[in-house]
Amino acid sequence: DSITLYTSQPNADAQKTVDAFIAANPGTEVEWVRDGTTKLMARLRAEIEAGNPQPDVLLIADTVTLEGMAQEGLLSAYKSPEAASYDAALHSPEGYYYSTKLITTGLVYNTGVETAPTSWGDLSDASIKGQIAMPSPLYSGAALIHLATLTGDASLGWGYYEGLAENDARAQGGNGGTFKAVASGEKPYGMVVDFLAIRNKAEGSPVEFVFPKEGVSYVTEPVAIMSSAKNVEGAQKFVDFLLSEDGQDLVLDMGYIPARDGMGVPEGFPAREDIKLMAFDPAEALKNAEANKAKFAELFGAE
Amino acid sequence: MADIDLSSVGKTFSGAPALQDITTRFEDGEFIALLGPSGCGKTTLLRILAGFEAPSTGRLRIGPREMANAEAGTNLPPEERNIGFVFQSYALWPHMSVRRNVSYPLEIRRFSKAEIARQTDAALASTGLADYADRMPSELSGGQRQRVALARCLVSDPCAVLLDEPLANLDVALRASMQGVFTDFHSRTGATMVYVTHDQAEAMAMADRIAVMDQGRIQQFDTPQNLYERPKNRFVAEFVGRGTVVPVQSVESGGDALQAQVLGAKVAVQSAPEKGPVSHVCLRPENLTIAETGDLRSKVTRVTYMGGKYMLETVTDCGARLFAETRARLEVGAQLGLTITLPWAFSED
Amino acid sequence: MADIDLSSVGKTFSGAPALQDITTRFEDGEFIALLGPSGCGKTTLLRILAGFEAPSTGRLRIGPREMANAEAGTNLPPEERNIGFVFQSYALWPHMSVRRNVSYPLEIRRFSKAEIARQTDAALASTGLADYADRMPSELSGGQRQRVALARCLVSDPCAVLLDEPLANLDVALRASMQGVFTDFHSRTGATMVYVTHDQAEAMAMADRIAVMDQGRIQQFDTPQNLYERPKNRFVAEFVGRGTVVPVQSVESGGDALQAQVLGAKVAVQSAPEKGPVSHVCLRPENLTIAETGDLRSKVTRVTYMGGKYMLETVTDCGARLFAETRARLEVGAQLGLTITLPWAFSED
Amino acid sequence: MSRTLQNGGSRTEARLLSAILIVAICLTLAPVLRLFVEGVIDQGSPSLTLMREVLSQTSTLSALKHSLVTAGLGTVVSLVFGCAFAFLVALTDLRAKAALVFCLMIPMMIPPQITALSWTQIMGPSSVLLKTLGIAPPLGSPQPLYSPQGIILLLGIQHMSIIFLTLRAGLRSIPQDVVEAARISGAKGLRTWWQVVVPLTLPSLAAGTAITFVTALGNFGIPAMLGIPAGYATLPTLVYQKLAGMGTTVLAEVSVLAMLIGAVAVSGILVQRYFQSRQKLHLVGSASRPLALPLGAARLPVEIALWGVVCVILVLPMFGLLATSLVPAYGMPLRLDTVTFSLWHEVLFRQPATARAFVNSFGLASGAALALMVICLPLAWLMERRKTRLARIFDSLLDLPYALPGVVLSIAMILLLINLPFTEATLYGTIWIIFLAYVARFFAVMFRPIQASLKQLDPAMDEAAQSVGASFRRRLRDVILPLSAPAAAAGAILVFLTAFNELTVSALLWSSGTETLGVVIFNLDDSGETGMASALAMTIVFVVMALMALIQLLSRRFPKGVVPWQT
Ligand SMILES: Nc1ncnc2c1ncn2[C@@H]1O[C@H](COP(=O)(O)OP(=O)(O)OP(=O)(O)O)[C@@H](O)[C@H]1O
Ligand SMILES: Nc1ncnc2c1ncn2[C@@H]1O[C@H](COP(=O)(O)OP(=O)(O)OP(=O)(O)O)[C@@H](O)[C@H]1O
Ligand SMILES: [Mg+2]
Ligand SMILES: [Mg+2]
Repeated sequence: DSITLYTSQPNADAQKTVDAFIAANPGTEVEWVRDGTTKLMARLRAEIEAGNPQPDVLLIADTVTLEGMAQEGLLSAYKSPEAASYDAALHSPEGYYYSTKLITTGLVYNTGVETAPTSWGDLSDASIKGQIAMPSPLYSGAALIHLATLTGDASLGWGYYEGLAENDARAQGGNGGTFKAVASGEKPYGMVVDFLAIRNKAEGSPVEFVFPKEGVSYVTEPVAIMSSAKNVEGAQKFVDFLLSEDGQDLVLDMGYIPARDGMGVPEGFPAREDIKLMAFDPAEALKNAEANKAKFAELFGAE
Repeated sequence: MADIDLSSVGKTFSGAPALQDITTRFEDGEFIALLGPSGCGKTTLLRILAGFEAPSTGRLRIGPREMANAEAGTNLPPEERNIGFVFQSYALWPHMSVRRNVSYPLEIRRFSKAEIARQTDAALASTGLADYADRMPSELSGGQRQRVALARCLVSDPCAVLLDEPLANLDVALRASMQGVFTDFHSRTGATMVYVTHDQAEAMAMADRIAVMDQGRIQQFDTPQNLYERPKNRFVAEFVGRGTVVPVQSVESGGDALQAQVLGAKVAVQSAPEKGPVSHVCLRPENLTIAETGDLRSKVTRVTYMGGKYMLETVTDCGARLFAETRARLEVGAQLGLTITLPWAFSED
Repeated sequence: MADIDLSSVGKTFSGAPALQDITTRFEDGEFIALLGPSGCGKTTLLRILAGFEAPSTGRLRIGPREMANAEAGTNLPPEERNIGFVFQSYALWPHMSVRRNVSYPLEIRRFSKAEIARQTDAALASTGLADYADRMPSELSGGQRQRVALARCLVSDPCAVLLDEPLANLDVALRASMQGVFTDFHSRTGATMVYVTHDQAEAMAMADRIAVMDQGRIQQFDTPQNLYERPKNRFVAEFVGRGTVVPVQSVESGGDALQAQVLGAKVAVQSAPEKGPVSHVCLRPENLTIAETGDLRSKVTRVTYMGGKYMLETVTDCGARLFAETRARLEVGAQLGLTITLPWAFSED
Repeated sequence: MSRTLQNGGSRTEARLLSAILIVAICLTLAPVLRLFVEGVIDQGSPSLTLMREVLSQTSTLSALKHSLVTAGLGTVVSLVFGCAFAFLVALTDLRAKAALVFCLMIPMMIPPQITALSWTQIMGPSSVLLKTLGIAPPLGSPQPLYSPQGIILLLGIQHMSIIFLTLRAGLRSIPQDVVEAARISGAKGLRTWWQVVVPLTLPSLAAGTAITFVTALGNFGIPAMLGIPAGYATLPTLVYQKLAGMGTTVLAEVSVLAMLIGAVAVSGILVQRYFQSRQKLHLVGSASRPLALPLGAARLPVEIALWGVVCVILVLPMFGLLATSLVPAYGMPLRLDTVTFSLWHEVLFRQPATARAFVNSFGLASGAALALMVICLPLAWLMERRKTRLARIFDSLLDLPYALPGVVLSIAMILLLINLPFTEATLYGTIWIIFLAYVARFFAVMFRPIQASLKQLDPAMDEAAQSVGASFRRRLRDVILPLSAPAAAAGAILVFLTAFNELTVSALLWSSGTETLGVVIFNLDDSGETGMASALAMTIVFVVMALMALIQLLSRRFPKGVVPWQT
């Protein structure tokens, strides 16, 4: 009895998750493949195209992608008993996918700078012109969600991005690149996912992470079951495990904010109540994805 | 059995004909020389015989097998023809030592180690290369390379051997000894030999028959004596030996020889009676004797030392250029009398 | 001014000497031929003259300049020597057409376009290559390639020209016309010419002086006549012409010639008086007359057709191998009488 | 004499050619064809709407332009450096050639994204090196490499070893006397080079240039690291951008873009072939000595100049890499008290995937090199002798799998091989799918140098062997292989080195247990372990160094000219 899992969790985290699942469900083996979301999706697309998708369960970066797959009928709906402990915004109403953690995107800066930013708006300040880096929504799903969230916010909107463009903000590839640019001091200000900055800071990198006062955008590393799953029962067990308290403890352990209500936060994070999440609708985001990208490309002169 | 039969073989290189309508037959075991000016198609003919080149027209048969047929588009590959080849450019394998170059054909034939060593040593010795066995081709002189190519060809046991100017870079003494090697090889294996050379003396000394080629055609295919003494046309007469061809007038038959007017003098000429009326004669140094009383007055224009004798280039009063030989040294400008004795006459159209 | 002065020049290839202690002088404007068996070092000598190879010992001077000095380790690069070279291997540039191959030296000398075209056309015409000007070297026959190499060398205006077997692949007629081209070139430019050939007739016909080499040394350096008629030692006597060297007994001086016992017969011999006592004579075909009355009885062992005449290889009763020429065809095994007339005698140590 | 046999040769040869050709086509072109189908079939019926749409987007056109510019100019940079080094190493009496050649091959040993990384590390404000030297630019100053120029420079450096290796093989075959003939005609210095030496090496030079161009065209790592931050997309990064999108037509769009890259590559190859069509340089097989030029008094200055270049363009980034691997966290300066080997220890001895990846990559790289040599040598020779229609078509298309971005090729491999026809079996998830992908991808890298050297081979070499009765197999083994060995070795080295740390192809094809080194390095870097990634990259360099030492020990057993650092 075995299930196949495609995940974009970092290697060590994926290993921990699988080990814990097996410990909790003896007798179910897990074959797993770990890679970046883009590559996993490319692989999966090719497999689907060839008519032989491999995974039973997906545990990957964002809800928008899964929303798209659900609309194509590639996912199977499952009402997990654990869903009750989750905010309704964190899973699809039909049960196609469930968020497992909160990865927020906030502000980061190199400790070598003079003034620390506190809000998104601070990045439009002309005094730091040319010193800002951020992930590009053209290359990163998380960044696209970030873009959708911020432009959907009434007080920020596209006007905010226009300001950034004016301030010569550079859209780096992904979060890794952005972080490096900030840590190396090449672009001392940036927007980046929380754990990257907080963990590296703990290890000695010269950076500081800020939860801006307007709130943060977030992605949720949702889990979903393929409609082509060969081992549906095993897959459901896996989903239940991830959503269970044990599974969420694991998330906490790895240094992320669990999605389940009533869990703690990892070290270095403010209390969960103090983290303000901005509103986000995956279906809307999916619908606007192409338009958002096009507009972004136009603003930032991405050729 | 390796008689070679060519029927209307031709070859064109990107439009230009290199060989035209060659129909001939080389008998089994014959020693044939190909003689002809540079670029007349000798190498091309050999390459077709060997199978490196497919003829554009015609058919080739060696022994009982049809080797190439332009109509049918067939061409047996060289490695299945069992023919030896000495390349004009040597074509030694630069990555093999001299010994390995020579022994390679034997390796292919799966001889035993000892046998290979014996035959290789023999071939190296007969070409005077024993001391150079372990050198690489790039460390040899031109003549030494040529000898390696020879040794490589002669070491195996082909049914026919094609040699493309195999002695061009060797000195007289070595040529003579190599000619001996060929003759030995020929009598030992009985292989048909086709030998391209530009050296007429060599061709005449060794060949049973000589094919004189020009512009892709065989002009005359005959024994050395016939070729020299009874040339069929003007080209052969001029190309073989130092012949000057002049027209004849008022030919009369008198006795067993013809009488004709040559450069104003009446002389007896020889000819092939069956070939009909003659129009020209070929004057070689042997046909000319220097005599004070000679009818033909002519002036020496160039004197060349030939080792023990001099070649005189003379011009007669009527402008013909004649070659004569003498032992005495004459000066340029001297006036001579020449007598013509029994030249060969033929008809030229 | 391009007289060439060599003093104790030597060259060793990885231990083996290819050239030893060459000390000699080629005068300005002379036409020198190098003659010698395969591998004797002719090409090596030319390469040292041209500067491709630095001598291992000795010094080389051309005109007023010292070109190479083994002690000082200096060697002027070839491009600064203004010397023409014809390679034994042709060394055509495979990426250039025939015309470009020939015109390239002129391009380097920055002639005008028109001038280049004119001179190139002239060189191509004189070597009979006008029709092949636009071909690539790989589309030529062996002899045609050789002529391209010649044309390329003669087109420019060097002070010395080194030719390494430039006519080896050409037929008699073409050789003769090429020899004419050389002679013209020589008299036009007055360049010193050093000419390697294995063809003695060619060497004698063209050269002012001939250097006969063996095993990396110059054996004799003399005019063609002297070389042929007055060889200095056994090697030269045997190498040049078809000479047989036999020992002489009881030499007496009688009148202006010496009298000596040769193969049992008493004959008059010539020699260089200043060279001291003689020990051997050289017998060439010209020294032998076939006569029924001849003192020397000998038997024909091989008859070779030479075009108009036959070369007889005969063995005398005392076992000496002699070469004689005749017009009549004799059979192998025939008994002959031979008379010896005035052979050349020398002392061999 | 020197003509190709058009209709001569045996029928067995013709049959052999067809057989090998079919195998080669299946290996290389089948995946490409499968991918192509994806682009022109929309919901089961052929349709060109998508293609038209993708091709008319401005982003496509500008990426095409950028690709042409960076690949083209990058090739020029490679040419300049590669040629200079090849000429000097192959023909002159430089000292310490082995070390020099080794340094030249370093760029091939480091995955492009790591190269880019190390360069950005030494050039940027956080450069460990610059910080250590105290000359780091102030915070916020722009990274000069994030620009088209940066991409061009790094592409050029990354690929100069291709030019170097292929050209060196060609230079070895120039006979001395041909150059001597030019010198005696009075041609001096550069003129001899330009008018004689360069044209004579044209086949190898052209082959090297073509491979370099195609490699640069399909390179993802460098434009991704340097171009994306600068908003400068090339075709491969555009492909990646499409893949990161969330739509349903992703594969089809990617397929169209891949075809566009393929078309550019093929036109490059055709242009090269057009210019070379009249060339017949039968130099290999000449018994003349190979060219050798003593540098004389110029030797020391030349050596200093070469080592200077090597230092600046190779050793410095290597140093950056090393420095990064020796500090505990990214961004810390390298000082005596910060040096630690913990990252090395962790990556080499604690992570089980590393050892597995070494075994896998070594096996894949050497296996692919060997398999390709076995296929390419006879195929190239047969194609040179018999120019059939099919062979000519294949000749112009065989670069396709190499030109496509690796991700795209691996998608094609998945599409093709996930369901083996007529069986239940699948290669997907096994190491064989990676192997087949490598064979497809690196076919051109092995084939082109061999083809170039066979073009230069004097046909008389083969004919001489034919005339003594040697069969095709024997001739291949005894004559053709040894004579083209330098080129074949160059091809094998290139394949081995590129495959050894290849990333983009295996990225989608690996699974647990079949990781390759490239994948491991990427995953480390991707999960923020830049230090460990650097340590692993350095280890690769050391391993290759050890391999080269081994080759040096065995060098006497190889045919002449095989070992690139010997003349
Ligand atoms: N690179 C080399 N390495 C070793 N030996 C060599 C090298 N080149 C020539 N030799 C040897 O030096 C000797 C002289 O060679 P050279 O080429 O000068 O002869 P050659 O007189 O031109 O002969 P040929 O008439 O055959 O061309 C030969 O015995 C040859 O084997
Ligand atoms: N590949 C080719 N392409 C075009 N023409 C060629 C080619 N090979 C030979 N030829 C031409 O064909 C003719 C015959 O060439 P071939 O080599 O047979 O001459 P050959 O009699 O051997 O001359 P040589 O005595 O000079 O070697 C020549 O005029 C030559 O230029
Ligand atoms: Mg020929
Ligand atoms: Mg020589």
